[in-house]
Amino acid sequence: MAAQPKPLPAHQPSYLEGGGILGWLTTIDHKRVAVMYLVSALFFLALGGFEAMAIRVQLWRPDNHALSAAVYNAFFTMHGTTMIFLVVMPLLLGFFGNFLIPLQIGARDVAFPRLNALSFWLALVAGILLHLGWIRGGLPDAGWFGYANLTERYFTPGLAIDWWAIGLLVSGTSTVLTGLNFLTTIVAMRAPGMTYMRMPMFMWSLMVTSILILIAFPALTIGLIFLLFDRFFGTHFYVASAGATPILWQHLFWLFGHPEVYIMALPAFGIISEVIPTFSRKPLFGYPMMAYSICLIAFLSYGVWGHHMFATGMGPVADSAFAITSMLIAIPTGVKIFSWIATIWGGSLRMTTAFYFALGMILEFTLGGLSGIMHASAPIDLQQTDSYFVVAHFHYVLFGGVMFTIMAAFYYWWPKISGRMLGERLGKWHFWLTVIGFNLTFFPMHFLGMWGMPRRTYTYGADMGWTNLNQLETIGAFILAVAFLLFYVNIFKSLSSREERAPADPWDGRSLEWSTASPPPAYNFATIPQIRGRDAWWILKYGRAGSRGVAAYMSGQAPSQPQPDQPVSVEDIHMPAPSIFPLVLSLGVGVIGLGLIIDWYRIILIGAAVTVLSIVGMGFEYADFGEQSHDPEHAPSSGGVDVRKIGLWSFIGSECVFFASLISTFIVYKSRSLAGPGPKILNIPLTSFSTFVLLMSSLLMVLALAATQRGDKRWERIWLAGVVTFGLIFLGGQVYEFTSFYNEGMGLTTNLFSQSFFVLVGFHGAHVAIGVLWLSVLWVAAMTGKLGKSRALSVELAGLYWHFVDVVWIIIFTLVYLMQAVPGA
Amino acid sequence: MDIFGEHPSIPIGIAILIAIYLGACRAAGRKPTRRQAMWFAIAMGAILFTQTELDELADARLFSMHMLQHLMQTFVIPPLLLLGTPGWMLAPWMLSPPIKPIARLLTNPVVAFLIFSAVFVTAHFPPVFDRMCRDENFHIFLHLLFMAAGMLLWWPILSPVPELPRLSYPAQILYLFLLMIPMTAVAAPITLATKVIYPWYTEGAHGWGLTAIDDQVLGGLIMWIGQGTYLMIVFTFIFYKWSQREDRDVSVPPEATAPELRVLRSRRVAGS
Amino acid sequence: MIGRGSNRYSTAAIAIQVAIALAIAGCSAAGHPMTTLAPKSNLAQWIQTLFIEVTVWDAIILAIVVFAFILAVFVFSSRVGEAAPASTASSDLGLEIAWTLGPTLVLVMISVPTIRTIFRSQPVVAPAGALEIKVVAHQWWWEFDYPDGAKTSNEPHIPVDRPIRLSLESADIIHSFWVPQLGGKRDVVPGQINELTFMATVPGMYPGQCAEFCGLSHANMRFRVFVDSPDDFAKWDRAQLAGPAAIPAGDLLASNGAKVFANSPCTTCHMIQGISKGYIGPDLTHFASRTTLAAGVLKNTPENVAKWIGNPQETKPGANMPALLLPGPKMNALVAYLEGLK
Amino acid sequence: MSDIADAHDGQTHHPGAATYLIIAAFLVILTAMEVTVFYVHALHPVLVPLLIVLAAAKFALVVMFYMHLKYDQWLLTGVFIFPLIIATLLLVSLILLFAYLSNHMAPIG
Repeated sequence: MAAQPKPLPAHQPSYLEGGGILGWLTTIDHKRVAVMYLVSALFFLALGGFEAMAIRVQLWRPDNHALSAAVYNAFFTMHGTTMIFLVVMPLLLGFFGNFLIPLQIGARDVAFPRLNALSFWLALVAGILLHLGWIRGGLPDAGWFGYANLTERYFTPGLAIDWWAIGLLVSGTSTVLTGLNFLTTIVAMRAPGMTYMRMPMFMWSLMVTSILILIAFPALTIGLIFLLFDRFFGTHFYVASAGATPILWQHLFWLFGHPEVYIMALPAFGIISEVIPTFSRKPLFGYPMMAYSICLIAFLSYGVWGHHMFATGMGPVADSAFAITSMLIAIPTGVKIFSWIATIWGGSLRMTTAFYFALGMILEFTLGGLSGIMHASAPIDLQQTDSYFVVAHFHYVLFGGVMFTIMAAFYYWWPKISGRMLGERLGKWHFWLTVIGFNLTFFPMHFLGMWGMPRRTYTYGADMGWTNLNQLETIGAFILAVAFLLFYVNIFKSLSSREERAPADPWDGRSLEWSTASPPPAYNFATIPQIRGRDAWWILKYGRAGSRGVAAYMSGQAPSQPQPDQPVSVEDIHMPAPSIFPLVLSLGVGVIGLGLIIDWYRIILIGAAVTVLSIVGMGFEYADFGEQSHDPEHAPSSGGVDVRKIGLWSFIGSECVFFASLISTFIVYKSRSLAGPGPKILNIPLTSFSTFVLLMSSLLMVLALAATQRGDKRWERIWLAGVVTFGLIFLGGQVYEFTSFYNEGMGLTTNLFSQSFFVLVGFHGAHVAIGVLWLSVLWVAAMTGKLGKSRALSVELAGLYWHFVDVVWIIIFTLVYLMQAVPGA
Repeated sequence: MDIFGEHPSIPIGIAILIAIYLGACRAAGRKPTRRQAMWFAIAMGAILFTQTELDELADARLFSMHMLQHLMQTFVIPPLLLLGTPGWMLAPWMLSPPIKPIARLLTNPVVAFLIFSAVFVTAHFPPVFDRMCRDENFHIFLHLLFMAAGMLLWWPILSPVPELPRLSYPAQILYLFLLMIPMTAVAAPITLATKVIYPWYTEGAHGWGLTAIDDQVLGGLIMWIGQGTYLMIVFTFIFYKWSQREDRDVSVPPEATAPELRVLRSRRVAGS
Repeated sequence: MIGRGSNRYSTAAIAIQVAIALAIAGCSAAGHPMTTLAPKSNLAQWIQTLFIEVTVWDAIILAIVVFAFILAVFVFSSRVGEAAPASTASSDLGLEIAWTLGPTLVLVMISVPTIRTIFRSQPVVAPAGALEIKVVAHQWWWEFDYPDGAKTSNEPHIPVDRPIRLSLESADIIHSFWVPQLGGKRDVVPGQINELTFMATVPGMYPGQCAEFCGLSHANMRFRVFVDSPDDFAKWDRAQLAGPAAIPAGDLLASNGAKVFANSPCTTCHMIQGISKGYIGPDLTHFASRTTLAAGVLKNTPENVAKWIGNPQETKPGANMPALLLPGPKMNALVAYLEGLK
Repeated sequence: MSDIADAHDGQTHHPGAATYLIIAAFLVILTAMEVTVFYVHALHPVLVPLLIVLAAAKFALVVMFYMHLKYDQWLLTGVFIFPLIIATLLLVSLILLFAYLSNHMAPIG
């Protein structure tokens, strides 16, 4: 491209250098975004840890009043919420995922860098919203699971639950955007030659995790939307006296909640599968089965949400089905544990702190997994659920399994991230104190649970015999706190020390990130490597994986000497320009949330204006942005599918679950309407006409796309105008329909039928409205002649969205309108 | 086991199948591989077992065994037959001009999937199913139909004829995944029903001392969890083959000449 | 140095866990009235049996994993710099099939008794001769309604060796009924009737507690189940069916207390048969026959009753009962009256 | 921007207007059939399966032809089908779970 290739300068500035504070605020470099995730997560980790310590102090002795019931409830709620949404997920996905995906697959950045920055800022806004209760309205106090109908305004007045629900909505949006971004990146931007079977296992786990995110979070979103409707608009989605059932929330929540466990655990499995081979100097044992077990765990995780609900009375058949599926998960999990051990077996071990933590994880996680088998057996679960036994179980999984892994990952990748080593001596102290403190804190909980101590109780009686173990646990918690303190000290010391620069490849690593400098330059790789097998960097260093490489290593032969620098032009590396809009947009969203909660419409309007303006702003930045993903060096492994198309299809996939949750709610609730107009009110002739209109708009849409693709500007304008018009007619029909229902006495809150109908059809209508807006923008572009043949993809993307809205209507028309005569199920 | 007892059609049918198999070998002048012959033999054994032993239990008003029988007929026997039949045996007539377009259409994954789903769902519709229980000829017809539809279903996975190709491995997984929808649509309502759906099972004595409703739940579970587990095992095999193929596809260009390798190495040293 | 460190790790972890296990085995169930390990009903017994079965399988798996782990880390591996050649094995089909099939078989062994227990413990219809009791959970106390009209709160009595069928309903939000020695929990869900069926086998007092987080005073929603011999139960039942105990002639304090009660706001929420008709709070007709008050939080002594009436929020934050500010003599009279309601 | 066009031309062979019109005709006919089925009382016993089949057919037509899944890479199909399967299973299982639950509802009021 460039006429005169300028060779790279001898010193390549790392991604951390330059830019100043504004450079960080506007950055869209995946590595900088990752570091910002790290900073916020470490802050929230300290906060969540503080809450945990307060809980342990309160439980030191029976009938203690160090904390009031209200504060205790708020603390255990916020401890769970913080650790899951603001610490573990940001660390695993936002920090390690963001930093390592492009580096491990040999790419310059993620597929949608600005979206990535937006994800971070939204996550931060969510964290702030969740904690605004400190200032006004009190902290959320209904548990991280927020079971309805305790969360109804009648039982929990005040703002706390509003902060919680809106905070989680924003956090969920951010996570879904991340999932979309990661999935697209891993699927489409792998270096040439990196087939699926050659990806590092961490990439496998993140790819599958992203799919999990896309499918799991919509259920939570729907649950929260119902909750907010109940709290703000007086609907009764979870109110038993209106014929509804609070169990609906539990189903929606655990449909999200159980996959969520694997959203946290799978990346951890992936990381362990990176750390162990490196420090055993052996390839990962049973790679295909490891990848497969990740897929299987992910799939099964959708069939097991009911094991959180054995006590709710689902009936013996459902209990059995959920019990068996839950047990099945043990099989792929066992495969992983045995494969890790087999990887160590016969290895040449290097006992670093990272490896210590990985070894610790294997044992501690096994314990958590085994108690999990007990919970899978429904009758046993009935004794153990909501007791301290469960608290022990999931801390062994989430702390023993996931937190240990995060620590291993820190010691392993910190040199790459910061360019400095973490202290090994301090690290060993950190490790041993963690092991002792962790087991002392959580192992006795098994026994407390078996002795009947329930969870989430701020106090207990002296005659129950729980005192001694609780005191032991509190001591353990303090040891654990010291361990974390050492961890922070270690980070601080490593950052403040002037010496000890980390080499590019301190551990003799196996995957691509170790091939570039520590810390890497902003563009990651000067040249995108050609991948020849698993453990790409190992092969580059020692030749093909297997005996040759190890033989070379064992004979003391150093990796081949470096060759003279290949002239690579700086101009050939196109990095996307920074953007302020992700930050501004997130602020706008935050202000909307704030306004919603404190019920001040002017603030909502300001927030909405900022949000819309920054979306428009992002749109105008587009020209710069589009190029990035079409870097010729990125010859995508996916056969030339545009990343935006993959991204949109993933979004559509996610929307499937969104609408499925809405539709099932409608079907479950429609026949339980108590008073007022029921399904008979629906106007079939009108909606048949609407259906016809929408179908025809889809036809016009494909015709418009065909016109754009052949460069026919005249028909492009006409067809696009037609689509917009038909869309507007459809919306008009809906407005007419809603108005006439309202006049016939069916308002939003009239009965279960009306509220689930209005929410379902209303959300579809909102999708149509967004589609109409999107297409109008395209139409304006077409009128001004800016929508040429080269931009056919823009039309195609809008078309895909539009057709999806159409197929959703096909389903709604059948299930909601035509099947009205049929009772639920 | 009295093979020639009630249903002489079964041994006769098996004998005819074997005769055709051997005849085709002779006509082509080729022998199936040892492995193919083994699969074919197992398939014959499976048919015999399904149509005699299981059938007797199913006739004793054991719904669960009837479901097991259907699973065998759709999920076990057809793949075995496809594995046991060499491509050269089928290719001549399947690719002959009048049949080829039909074969192409029927073995198209979408068409095959739809046909199988339609047959399977319709057959478990209460009126149809109940008639099957009462009308022996209709019963035989439906069981043959199951096996035929099963052959179509498994064709895109195990096709022995390259001209009517298999799906790619990931697409195979997706294809079988999709199968869970019609299977669940049939199995779940049966399992979770609180009443006996098919009247035939309430009339007359019930085998094994099960109550009709327990038997129905068991049958539903066999179909639901049984097929799920079975498909899971099949996924494992497909995934394993996929991973092996991707492993084999490695072509190692001479390393010394790869320019990006040199660059990478220099990068690494520059950074350290 | 490094090698020793790892040695220390496994010994430390195992030693701690073994030590705790031994220490805990030392304490018997006696000191733990809410233990799940001392079943006193058929339901709890079934669960206990299943639990032991699964625990044994778990222990076997754990032993295998730990054994393999120790061999891999300490025996069949070398350290960096040592001369032993590193293995490069990266797959072994036989091994992989083995560790897939092994756990599968174990799971089959677990799932069969699991499913049998699920169906056995959730009979569709009540067993013959069962005593059917309606349980209503409130924020934060329990109401028990017997088929013969007897009514009590927080301290139900049931006969031994007779099937009990509880039908659980909620007055407000989701709670969970749990008496560990009598069996697993069952959620109490508004708008839904859940059942719990069991048969107590040993007479005694078994404490229970709400096990689903239900707001501010979730921790203070306790109760006690008394399993009586059939005779004792019949006696208790008869006493509950009778009206309030008459005030002994000449007990001025108590009869003053009765007047205080009748004129107090207590009557709007609490029922004393023949005297007040409130139904929002617990029925007080036989208040003194109960051993505890405030849903099992306080012992039923005159001081505690006074303390409770004077400031319920101190004992049970968020309780719906307002504080009743009475001058000392009136309070004493009220307490004396209530403590006479045997 | 030119590389977008290149990539685009290289990857898709979308059908022409004729195909789109035929599909549209099918869609209209299927919709008409749905509405007809709804108004024919004799068909009401089989209304649910019939409507589901018809809706599924429409769904498949739009997705395969208008959204080009039939012509695009299988990757896109995978990205869409897997969530779709999960969504369907979710719908079915929720309906069944609540059908059981509705037998255990307390009388409202």
